[in-house]
Amino acid sequence: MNISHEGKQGLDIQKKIKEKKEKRKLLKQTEKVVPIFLFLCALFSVIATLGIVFTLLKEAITFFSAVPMKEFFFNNTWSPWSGEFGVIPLISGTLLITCIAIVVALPLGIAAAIFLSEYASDKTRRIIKPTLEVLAGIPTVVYGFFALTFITPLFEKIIPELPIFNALSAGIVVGVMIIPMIASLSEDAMNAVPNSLREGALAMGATRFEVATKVVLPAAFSGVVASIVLAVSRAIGETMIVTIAAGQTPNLTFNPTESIQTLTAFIVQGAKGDTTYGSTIYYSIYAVGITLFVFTLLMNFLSQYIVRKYREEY
Amino acid sequence: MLQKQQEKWQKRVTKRVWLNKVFHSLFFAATTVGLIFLALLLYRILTQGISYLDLDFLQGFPAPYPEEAGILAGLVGSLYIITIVAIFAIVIGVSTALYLEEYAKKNRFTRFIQSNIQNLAGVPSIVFGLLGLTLFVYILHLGYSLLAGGLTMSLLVLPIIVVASQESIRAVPNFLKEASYGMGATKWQTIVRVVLPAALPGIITGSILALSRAIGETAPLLVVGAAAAIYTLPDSLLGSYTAMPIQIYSWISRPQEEWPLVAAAGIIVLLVVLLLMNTIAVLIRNKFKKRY
Amino acid sequence: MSIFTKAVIQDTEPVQTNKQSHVFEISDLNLWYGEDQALKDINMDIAQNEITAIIGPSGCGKSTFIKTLNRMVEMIPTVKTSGTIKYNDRNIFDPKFAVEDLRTQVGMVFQKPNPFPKTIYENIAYGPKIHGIKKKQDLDEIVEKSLKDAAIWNEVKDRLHENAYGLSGGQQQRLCIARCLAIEPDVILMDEPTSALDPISTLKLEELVQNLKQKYSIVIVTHNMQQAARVSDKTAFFLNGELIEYSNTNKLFSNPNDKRTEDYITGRFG
Amino acid sequence: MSIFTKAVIQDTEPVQTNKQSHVFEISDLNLWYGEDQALKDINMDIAQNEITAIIGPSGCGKSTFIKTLNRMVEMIPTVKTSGTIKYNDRNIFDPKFAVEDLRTQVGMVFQKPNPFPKTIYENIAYGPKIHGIKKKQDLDEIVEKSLKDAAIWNEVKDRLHENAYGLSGGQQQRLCIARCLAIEPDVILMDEPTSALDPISTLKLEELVQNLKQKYSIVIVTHNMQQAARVSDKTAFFLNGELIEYSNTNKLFSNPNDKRTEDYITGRFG
Amino acid sequence: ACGQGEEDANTDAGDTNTEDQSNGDNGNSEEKVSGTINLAGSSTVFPIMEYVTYEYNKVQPDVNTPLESIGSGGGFKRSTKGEIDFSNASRPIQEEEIEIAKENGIELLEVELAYDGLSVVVSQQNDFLENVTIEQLRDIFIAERGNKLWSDVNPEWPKKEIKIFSPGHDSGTFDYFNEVVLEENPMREGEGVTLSEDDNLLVRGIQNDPYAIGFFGYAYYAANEDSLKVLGIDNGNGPIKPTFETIQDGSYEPLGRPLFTYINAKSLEEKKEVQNFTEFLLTNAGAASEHVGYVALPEEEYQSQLAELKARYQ
Ligand SMILES: Nc1ncnc2c1ncn2[C@@H]1O[C@H](COP(=O)(O)OP(=O)(O)OP(=O)(O)O)[C@@H](O)[C@H]1O
Ligand SMILES: Nc1ncnc2c1ncn2[C@@H]1O[C@H](COP(=O)(O)OP(=O)(O)OP(=O)(O)O)[C@@H](O)[C@H]1O
Ligand SMILES: [Mg+2]
Ligand SMILES: [Mg+2]
Ligand SMILES: O=P([O-])([O-])[O-]
Repeated sequence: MNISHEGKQGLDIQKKIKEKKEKRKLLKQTEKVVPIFLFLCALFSVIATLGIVFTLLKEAITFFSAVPMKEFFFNNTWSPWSGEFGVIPLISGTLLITCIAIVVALPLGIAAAIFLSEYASDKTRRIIKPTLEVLAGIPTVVYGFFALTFITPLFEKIIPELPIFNALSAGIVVGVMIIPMIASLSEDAMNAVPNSLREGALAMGATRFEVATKVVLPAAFSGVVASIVLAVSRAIGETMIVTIAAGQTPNLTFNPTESIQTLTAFIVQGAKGDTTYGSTIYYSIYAVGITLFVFTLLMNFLSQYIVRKYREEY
Repeated sequence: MLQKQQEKWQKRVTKRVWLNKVFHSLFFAATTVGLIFLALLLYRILTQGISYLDLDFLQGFPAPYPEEAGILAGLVGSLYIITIVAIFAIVIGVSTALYLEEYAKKNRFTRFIQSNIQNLAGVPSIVFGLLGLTLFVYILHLGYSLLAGGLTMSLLVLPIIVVASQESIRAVPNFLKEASYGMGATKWQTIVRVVLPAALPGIITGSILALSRAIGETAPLLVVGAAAAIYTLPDSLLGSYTAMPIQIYSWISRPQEEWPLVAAAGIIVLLVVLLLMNTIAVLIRNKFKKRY
Repeated sequence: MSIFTKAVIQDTEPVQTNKQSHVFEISDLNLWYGEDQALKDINMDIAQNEITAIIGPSGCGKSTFIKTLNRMVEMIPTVKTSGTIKYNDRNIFDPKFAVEDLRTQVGMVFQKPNPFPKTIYENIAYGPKIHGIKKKQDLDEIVEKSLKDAAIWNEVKDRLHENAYGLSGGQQQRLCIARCLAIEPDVILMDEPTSALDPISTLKLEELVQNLKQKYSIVIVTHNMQQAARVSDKTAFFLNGELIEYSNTNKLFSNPNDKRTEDYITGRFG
Repeated sequence: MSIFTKAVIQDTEPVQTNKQSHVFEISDLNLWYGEDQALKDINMDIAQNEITAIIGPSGCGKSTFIKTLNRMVEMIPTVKTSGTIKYNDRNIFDPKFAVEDLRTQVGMVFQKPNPFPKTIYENIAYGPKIHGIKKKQDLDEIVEKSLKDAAIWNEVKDRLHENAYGLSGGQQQRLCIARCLAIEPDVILMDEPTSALDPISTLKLEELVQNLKQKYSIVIVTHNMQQAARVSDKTAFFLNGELIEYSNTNKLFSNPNDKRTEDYITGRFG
Repeated sequence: ACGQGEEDANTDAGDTNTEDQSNGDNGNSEEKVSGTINLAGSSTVFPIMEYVTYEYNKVQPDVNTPLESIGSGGGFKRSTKGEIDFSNASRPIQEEEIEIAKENGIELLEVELAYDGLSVVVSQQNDFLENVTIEQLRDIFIAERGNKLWSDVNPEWPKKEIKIFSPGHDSGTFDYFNEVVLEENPMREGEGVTLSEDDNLLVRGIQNDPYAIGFFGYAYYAANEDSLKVLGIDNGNGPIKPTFETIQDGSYEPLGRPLFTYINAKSLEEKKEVQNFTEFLLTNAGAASEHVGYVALPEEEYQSQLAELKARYQ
């Protein structure tokens, strides 16, 4: 440094900095160590996923060496204590719940999204949207309680023979739980549709409804579909509501007034102590678990694929 | 022709405008369904639970009699759990986010980690329970302990924290980083002194939301063995424990008439805790509302 | 140093507003965004089958004014208006006059081309469809006619079922005009339709506007005075929400009445 | 119609670059963003204790150039450079020359004021702190001195512990300069430091820059030719990534060598 | 029905209590201990143990007594590996389980706690069942007989699906029922059958469903007398309902049975708190059993068992 700071009196800061610099090897070390530490943390999330896949696979493989895959996926009786491991009734139970939930949540969620994004004033939206999102934050054990002690007794007045554990109330409550997912994410997607498109349509004499259904919804399609797929995935994986309110009866049925058992509810039943570590039934939990995992993983891939592939460009 | 067409269209306008009105009402009605449900749920639980909710309930342990049952063990257990989650998941989650946003090159491996985290966020909680059961309870021999429960929950909420932190780190404007680098600051100095403070509100908000998820989750804890009947507070990390949702679940399970009321009282406590946490999150968000 | 010299001397007829038939008659129009007044006591008639240009510096209320004519301005919730606007002798603020109806007859083209993210065909068919025309044959006919009228048919006829976003900016803007023509409005409002376009597309579009005049009444907002001089029959000069001067284009550019108009067109501000 | 007449005739000394000592000596500098070349064969020396202005139309590479001087441009991962830049006879691209060191000696002020969301005091103390100065007394001294040098001390001395975002734009920009001065760099790079400011703040800042010249070498990018003419000793004119002309400011504005320079400073393009 | 019995038993217990205190000066009941005692197993025994641990905690607040209801089998799975100190059971330990325990170097000490009458129950809403014969139970429960409707078992009964709510296969109650009633013929599973270790879930499932049937320990019936109807069992000598008397005098057969807990010998010998709790348990088991609806053993039984256990550590 060949510049003299004649004009600068008092502290010569650059000189001070230089002095300090010598002593500050630690900083250099930090600079090298930190990225490694952070990388390891990031790696951890990968390990967590691999851990899930690994544990599920390991135990499931033990299971499949005792019970052939063919029987597991194609036999339609699930009576694990009698040695019949046909997962179809559990899958049908899961699908039944998911279907009921979607029948509830899809129209309500999309309608709410349209209302919020196309009709509501800013102020209304700012109040209603977070309130609706509260629904998503309520613990599922609370929903289960509500389904069992309120919804089912309510329906019993209409359908007198409705058993206390039934797919109907559980499915409906799961549906309500996923409304905010659909509504909120779809609303985000619709909100991202530029206003100029709305103006374009309105200026041609279109009504709000026509704008919503013929312009905004198609333009936000991929976001809306992705939100639905995510909601479906959530419904498939929902555990407590179905454990509490849908029963533990592995029926192969699509009758919503019957008691059924879902994949998740069986895992709870199995893992809670109904089975013994090391028994075939114990391993069957993991076979069921991996089935569930694959289902939801596919759903997630699907939603990511939809978002990537059909990303809207305006 | 033009004139005629215009007239025809004018007639249709009335119908279309009417249709619009009908759907406006329908959409509004649909929106309120969720709200009504919420109101109903809260009302039911409040009216059911309020009679059992008193100081004794807050100080009591689960008891064989409804009048003596209390939530203390669950409340304390849940607080212990989120403490473990806070220590474990927040450190790893924020670090992961920092790595992805600040250090990672945009290559395949990074994208792999990224999509991994996204997928992890979509894995049902019960599957995390299975992971915890094998990994923590059996392989690491932690048994049905507080630590096993806390670690399981940490894995469960990790993706939430990562994603929220990533978003708020990404939202730190580049010009702040430039200002810091421009003064000769190193990367880590810039991160510690500029990026993290600016991203902190978002990170805290995300973490609190993650913690509230950890407080409300039931299924994984059922699997990794939180006990239902326990009359002492956990004495160590390896001790047995219970959590609020587990207690609530065990009360829900009992068929005699009084127990749903006890369960409702427990739910009120759980919801109040959640409400408190969310209020804190909102307060933090408002307090640190971005000014740049 | 006027740059408008060429355009100015073509035509010398005097202002004829009184004798013509008008599509719009605007009286005492005031408009507020919340507390801020954006339009002040506008009185103005807009002639049929003519091109009326609106000029003025940024923020003077041009867009606000033109959007009031088809009531699009009401999309902003804080807007309040007073005064009357008569469209073919009907008050457009009359509650019995549905906005949808008004907008069917008063089309609009925006500053930034805004085709729907659909095929070219679907873009044009959108208007007729919402008005209940469903027959494929009718629609085909309308699509072809509109695209031809908008002078873009030749460029797109082989790719009608491709996405409209594949078109260039100028083509998109003409597509938007075609979309507007498909419902055969009486009036077309254009808010700086060329500001996002390159010079060549701009010229093409100006030509098109000139041709459309035969069938439609056109109101065009522009920040480009040369453009106003080139294409319009009448010009209105706005300043700070007031209508300062309104007369035949030639008159206004060659011999403005108002000092402020003169200052503006000679480039002294704006 | 030159608007620079006033500034131009004050001083008539010839270009003296060769005789002066230089803080930067730039030879054959090329820079690419991915495939796009943004700087082409730049050769240029920057004199000590002078103000060097960089002018040119938008996108010509001014910001790129100035950011290369303290290697901030490398924050964009696709950037590639060739050539050498010597800072006080050390090649800044030398791997042994830590960027942190370079940036400690070559400070930078940005287009948009970018104070940290901290108190005024903390903003100034940031630099010294990261370089290991921790003593409260030292820091206090530095803060006061820097704020005084940046001519903002009087305005903020009573609110040192309030958030910097409470300041006006012009104050924020001077705060950023003070922050830069706090580590007493040799050179200060400024990228359009007044473009976000009102005229009065701009004048204040120009004055400040003039004063800083005694202690610092300053490189200032500006799109405002009057500003370049007012404040700088030398001016470099960039066009499309090339250095077209570089000479004493008076010379460049009164008697440019290159036709393109002339076209630009007379407002024919840009 | 057993209210009087309860009072009698209480006085009994009271007497012994004083007795115990007088001769138990060397006993540890006053001394404060701390530590953790793990209890798990039978859901039938759960109410007794819940009551005892709860009361114990009032005396010894520093002893942690986590108690899990995972079925007798589940309890043995863990106790034979030495994971728990007390393994509750509603059936005696089996040979194989003793084998496993031996392999792991574990010794389990059997303690009899009470008598139970395994109760077969239907809903109060059921109007066609009061009593059943053992043969009818076999018709209902055995898979091979293939009866899915009530009318298949008895043409006079309604043409409705039989809904079975049974304890799971890890359950001692199931084992007992399986052995004594079904004679090891596989029970129905899958469609229409809910198996659960959680007796409360069984109660709930049966409560409001006139066509449901199930079985579990008497205590669960006693706690839900309002909504459940216990069936008289006809073993050829006319129907007998389980009551305090019929269980005590052994006339409720073949479904009367003892309830146990198995203590890990090593824990008992080495852990002060286990010794302390064992003494508390055996002094209060009678009262606890009667309190939750079972029949206490004669007081001497508790005393002699306690004496035997004490001998191991004194
Ligand atoms: N949504 C709005 N809310 C409040 N004020 C508005 C709104 N839109 C416009 N204004 C104000 O109304 C006045 C007129 O705006 P307008 O957009 O009509 O101007 P303009 O002449 O079209 O300008 P430009 O040439 O920039 O488009 C301006 O002062 C503007 O700030
Ligand atoms: N991050 C980047 N990636 C790719 N190209 C870039 C990037 N930044 C700038 N460029 C390109 O490099 C060229 C020079 O840009 P630069 O920002 O240096 O111009 P400038 O003279 O500062 O312009 P302005 O006056 O608008 O700030 C431009 O063509 C620009 O498009
Ligand atoms: Mg405008
Ligand atoms: Mg620039
Ligand atoms: O839970 P069980 O008593 O039936 O083993």
